[in-house]
Amino acid sequence: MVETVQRRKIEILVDAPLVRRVVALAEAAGITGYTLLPTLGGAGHGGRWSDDQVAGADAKLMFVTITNDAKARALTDALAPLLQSHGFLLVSGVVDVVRAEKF
Amino acid sequence: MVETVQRRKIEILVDAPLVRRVVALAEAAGITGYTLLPTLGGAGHGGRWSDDQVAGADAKLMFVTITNDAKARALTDALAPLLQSHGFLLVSGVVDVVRAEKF
Amino acid sequence: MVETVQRRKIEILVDAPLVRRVVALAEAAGITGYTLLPTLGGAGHGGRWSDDQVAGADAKLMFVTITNDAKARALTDALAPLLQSHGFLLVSGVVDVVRAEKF
Amino acid sequence: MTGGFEALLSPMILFFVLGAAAAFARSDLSIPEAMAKGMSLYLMAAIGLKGGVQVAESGFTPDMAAAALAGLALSFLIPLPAFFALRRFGRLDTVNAAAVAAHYGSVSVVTFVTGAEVLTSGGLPPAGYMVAVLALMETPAIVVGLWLARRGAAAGTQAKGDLLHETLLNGSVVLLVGSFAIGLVAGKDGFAPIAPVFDVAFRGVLCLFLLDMGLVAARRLREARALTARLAGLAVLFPLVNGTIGVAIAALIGLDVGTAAAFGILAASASYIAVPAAMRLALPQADPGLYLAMSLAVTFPFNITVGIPLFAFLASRMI
Amino acid sequence: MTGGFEALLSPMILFFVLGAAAAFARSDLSIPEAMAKGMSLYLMAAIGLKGGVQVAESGFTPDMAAAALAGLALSFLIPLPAFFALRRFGRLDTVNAAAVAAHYGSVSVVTFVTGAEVLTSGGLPPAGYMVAVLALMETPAIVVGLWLARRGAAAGTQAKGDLLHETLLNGSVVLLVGSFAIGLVAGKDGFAPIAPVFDVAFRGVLCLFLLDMGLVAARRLREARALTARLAGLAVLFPLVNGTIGVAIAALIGLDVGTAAAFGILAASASYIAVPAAMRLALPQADPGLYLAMSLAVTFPFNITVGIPLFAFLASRMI
Amino acid sequence: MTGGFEALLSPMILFFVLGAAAAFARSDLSIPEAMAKGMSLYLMAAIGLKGGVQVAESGFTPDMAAAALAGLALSFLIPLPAFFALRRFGRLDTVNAAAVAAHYGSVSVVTFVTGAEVLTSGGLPPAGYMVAVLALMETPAIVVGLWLARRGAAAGTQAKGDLLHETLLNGSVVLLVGSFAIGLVAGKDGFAPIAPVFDVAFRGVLCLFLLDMGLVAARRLREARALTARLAGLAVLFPLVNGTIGVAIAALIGLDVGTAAAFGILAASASYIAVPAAMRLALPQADPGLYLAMSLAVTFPFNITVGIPLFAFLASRMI
Ligand SMILES: Nc1ncnc2c1ncn2[C@@H]1O[C@H](COP(=O)(O)O)[C@@H](O)[C@H]1O
Ligand SMILES: Nc1ncnc2c1ncn2[C@@H]1O[C@H](COP(=O)(O)O)[C@@H](O)[C@H]1O
Ligand SMILES: Nc1ncnc2c1ncn2[C@@H]1O[C@H](COP(=O)(O)O)[C@@H](O)[C@H]1O
Ligand code: NA
Ligand code: NA
Ligand code: NA
Repeated sequence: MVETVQRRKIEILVDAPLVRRVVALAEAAGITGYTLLPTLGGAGHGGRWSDDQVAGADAKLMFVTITNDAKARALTDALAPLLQSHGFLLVSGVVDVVRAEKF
Repeated sequence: MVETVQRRKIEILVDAPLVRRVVALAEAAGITGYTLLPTLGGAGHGGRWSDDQVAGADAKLMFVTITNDAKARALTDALAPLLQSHGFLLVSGVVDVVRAEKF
Repeated sequence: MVETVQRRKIEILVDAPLVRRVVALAEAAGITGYTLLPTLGGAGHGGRWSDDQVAGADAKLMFVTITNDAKARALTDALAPLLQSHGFLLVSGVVDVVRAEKF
Repeated sequence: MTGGFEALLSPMILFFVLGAAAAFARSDLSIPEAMAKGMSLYLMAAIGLKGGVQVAESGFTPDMAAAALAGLALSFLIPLPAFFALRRFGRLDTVNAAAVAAHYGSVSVVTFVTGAEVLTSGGLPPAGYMVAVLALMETPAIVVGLWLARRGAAAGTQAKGDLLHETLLNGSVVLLVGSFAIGLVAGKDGFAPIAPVFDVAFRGVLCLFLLDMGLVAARRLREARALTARLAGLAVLFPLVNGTIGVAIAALIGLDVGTAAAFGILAASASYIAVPAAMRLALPQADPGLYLAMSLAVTFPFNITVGIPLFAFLASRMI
Repeated sequence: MTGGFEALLSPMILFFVLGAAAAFARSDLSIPEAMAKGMSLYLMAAIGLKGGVQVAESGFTPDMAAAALAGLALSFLIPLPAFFALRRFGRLDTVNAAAVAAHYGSVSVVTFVTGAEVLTSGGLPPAGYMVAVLALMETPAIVVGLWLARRGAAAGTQAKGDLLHETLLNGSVVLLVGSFAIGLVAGKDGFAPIAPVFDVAFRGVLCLFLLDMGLVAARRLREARALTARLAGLAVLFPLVNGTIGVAIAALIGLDVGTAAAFGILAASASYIAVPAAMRLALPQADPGLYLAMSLAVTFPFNITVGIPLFAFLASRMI
Repeated sequence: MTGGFEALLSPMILFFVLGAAAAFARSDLSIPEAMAKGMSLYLMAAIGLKGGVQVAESGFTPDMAAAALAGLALSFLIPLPAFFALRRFGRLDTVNAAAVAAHYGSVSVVTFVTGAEVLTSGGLPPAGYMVAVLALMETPAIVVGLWLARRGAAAGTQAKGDLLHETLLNGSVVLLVGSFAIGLVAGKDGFAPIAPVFDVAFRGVLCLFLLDMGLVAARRLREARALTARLAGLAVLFPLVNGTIGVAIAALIGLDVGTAAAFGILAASASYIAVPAAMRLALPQADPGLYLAMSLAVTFPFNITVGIPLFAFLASRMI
């Protein structure tokens, strides 16, 4: 039976033009592994949106990273002030991973 | 250190033509924020499927919402009777969020 | 109020050509239900990648399954030796589901 | 027009066969879904435009009214015997039988388009107004199918307005009808500058689309758990019977050979876009694996390879 | 050239209307995003190439320099009065007013392309160098917009290099300028073998793209919560005023009718690709729902349907 | 044919350069993946069809058999010296050296296609059967590469059937061979109605595809951590040596200048579709970042810009 350890999974919904900035903040927090997922649309206080690929500012991506508590905290603290103004959505939760040293 | 609170993340796998109905049920439960993710395919009791974009009834989307326990419960209760007949898949879990008032 | 039970959600990031193999291992572990999600890119020890659809070996998919603890363990054990060599990423967590018998 | 069967060796049909063969051999060949959807939209816009331009040239004729009425009647009526055959011989429950029956009353755009190309290259182009007939035949069967389903059991609480809306304003219907109207307004002169895309390129794009249809149909057939031998038999019988009736009616109302063959092809074809989308909404309990297997994985390939030349032949004999 | 308004019945414009109508009727018609993006890239490459080839033929002329200077000046200056109108009459805060103002100083490629097609089919083709003017006008307004925003308040910590980079190397700018350069190098002979794709097919693809733009603009209008009546009014007033000024300036510097009309269309148009992307990066507090609603959901449709024939008419009167 | 180097100023090559420049400058220009995949499928279908039609015209010739045998032999043999060079000079471990070696024994469809266009516009069209030779050369190198990898170490448990299947029925191989067969059956007359899409539009689409390839290759080069100077050197040396040998063999077996140049281009080219997919499955321990960096980010651009004119020149000297 393989051993598992607990890590944090952070998911951030971010506008496509701002992804580079989130990646930079993650790297500053010591996070080097992440995966980007596509999205189709959604709704929130800013109304509905759907990715039409025509307008230059309307696609959103999901930035996902698995990391340890300390780095997760560092990234969350770095992003918190931007959440409101940049329209980011940040969610985190506990997950089990196999290769502890990787995260 | 930013404060986080616990909320519920609900994920619902739903046929594209039925998304409007799920959104309506979510709004009836008081949920106004959600994000839609694309899927590629899968398998279940109904056999395998993959989104070929040719047939009019075979694409599925992932409806994701972060909300509080009460609204999560309301949406789950509203959807439960439809899960079997409509082939929905509903999963929920605990997550940590930053801006508590938003959800 | 509908009753919910706890199950495990396993997410595996896997190279497109190897998806068949993961599906086969999942079936061997008794898992018949799963969903595949697309990804756009990411970064890890192997450097950055993004799905350009031109090279034959660079697209990754997210394989997601909800299952019970025993099957989750069986799949994790079967995959553990491949994680490093095949560049898979495996994450699991606890979720609540409605129709217990389905998973 | 025995030549109909020669069409089996045209690149269009051969690409369909290539796709099907690749899928059966479990090749990983696949067309990106966005490209498939894009080609499907293109084909609908192109056929709508071309039909509209032709009607703008020929004007409205009595033929056209007769064909439209006959088409409407067939779309309303075909689901009834189909329903009973599916219940009795096919052993389906009420809801599934009704859902499948609706598919056969409605029509398949790509089957029509392929048939029209085959007929045209055989020197028997169908009349332009058949695009309008096609559009008219898309939805009545849905109404009948739902009525059949509701008779059996209280079919849950549907938002009726929602459904009517979804059906009449289904993307494929809107694009087809809208393009037809644009073709009518633009006429031959307005169409000329866009003809390189919508006319000259048409057959080449159709080849690539049929390659995808071959892949999709064969993959679906391989995965079709719900498809019994009886149901597969019905999925061949329905186009044979409906298509023959279609050609006969067309002959009766005096259509020319090419147009009559196209009418038969419409009657024989089964929907896999508008009707499944409507059924998923209105009869979510019905199994999409079942109705798509029948219409897309059996009837569509049958019509492309056997049905089209057969109805062309029948039409040339009856008229 | 009263004929400008006849263009309203050309398939291009009718497809735009079809898309808008479908979206207003809440049809589920939609173009896959990858296809929309692909068509948008194709249109930019094609117009860049064609402009470059034409300049390779005609050589550099004094007209060209005059038009370029005038275009640059307009892109720098238009945001200033627009900003004050948005603050006073539109009641926007500094940041949002600055963001919106930048959009109107910049330009819309598809508006220009549609205008050029309408003018060409009316016998008044604009000069090839207008593509270079278009490229020049894309970015200056962004600089002015940011300066306006910063005056008001410390606008946070922007990575300046990042922004300059994003703006000057925005994909659409690079593709347009790059294709223009390739057209210049290739000339008429080098262009001939690729003309079937980039020239002959151009108008047909534009039809499908305008169908999508109709859908996108109308959907956005329906969802636009932030759009007040005052702002909608400004989104119509801006193109009217800017376009008229543009035509007048073009007449003063001695451009021909078609080129002057195209110049007016550029001045009237508002960006919805390069500027929103830059604003999202540099002024993330500004509401994209607002600036996209104005430029894409109001000004774009206005220009496509009213602006283009209007500025063609004005140019034919003034010159 | 010194003119080969003039081809560097053709729009095809310039679009490739534009893409690479945009990526190096970190522009956000990008082609939607679905569009890139779609164009890649289109190019394979088109070249297969055209090759088949040409062979249907010319019939089977002894030349063809000779070229096929020579191509097969090269695909089997090239990996052996490449493997040793990668082990010794490149300092790779057995598994990675074997994986890379397989790429160089196999071929790149787009390199061939670009070369064939350059040769054709230089008045030296290669023979149609070279498409069949291309298809034959895709897979033997994979077998040799795996054999090399297994010699060194027990390479884990592979489902052998799985792999053979994946390799022989790789989507690109199936589409190429299938389209070639369709072209053979259809002949010139059957091809005529679809020629506007598969022939006339070919070069324009190739321009857009090479734009994407420029972006992809340059981005990959920028991210390529695993690429040492030695390996980059080998990625230039391999095409030089293999291409020269290819041209020489072609001269020996008596092929004409254009066909010999194309043969050299095939030998020089390295796979980036079929082989990486097979390697990911059969040798998952090998680093895809490494073999794709070499074949796609170094060898491909080298062949497109230097290799093609060079082998054309060599062929014109040797024959
Ligand atoms: N910590 C992480 N969180 C999320 N995704 C990751 C993480 N590490 C790796 N990945 C993903 O897994 C892929 C392979 O990882 P690696 O084997 O480290 O190169 C990366 O390209 C990412 O897409
Ligand atoms: N509660 C939520 N659950 C999931 N996604 C959300 C939620 N609230 C907002 N979003 C997403 O975040 C985007 C921006 O939210 P907002 O800033 O509220 O407009 C929305 O368009 C949604 O895609
Ligand atoms: N256990 C599971 N885990 C993840 N996805 C599932 C699971 N079961 C079903 N699904 C998804 O839900 C769809 C419908 O399931 P079913 O109704 O069982 O055919 C499947 O095609 C899968 O995409
Ligand atoms: Na029918
Ligand atoms: Na402007
Ligand atoms: Na080679």
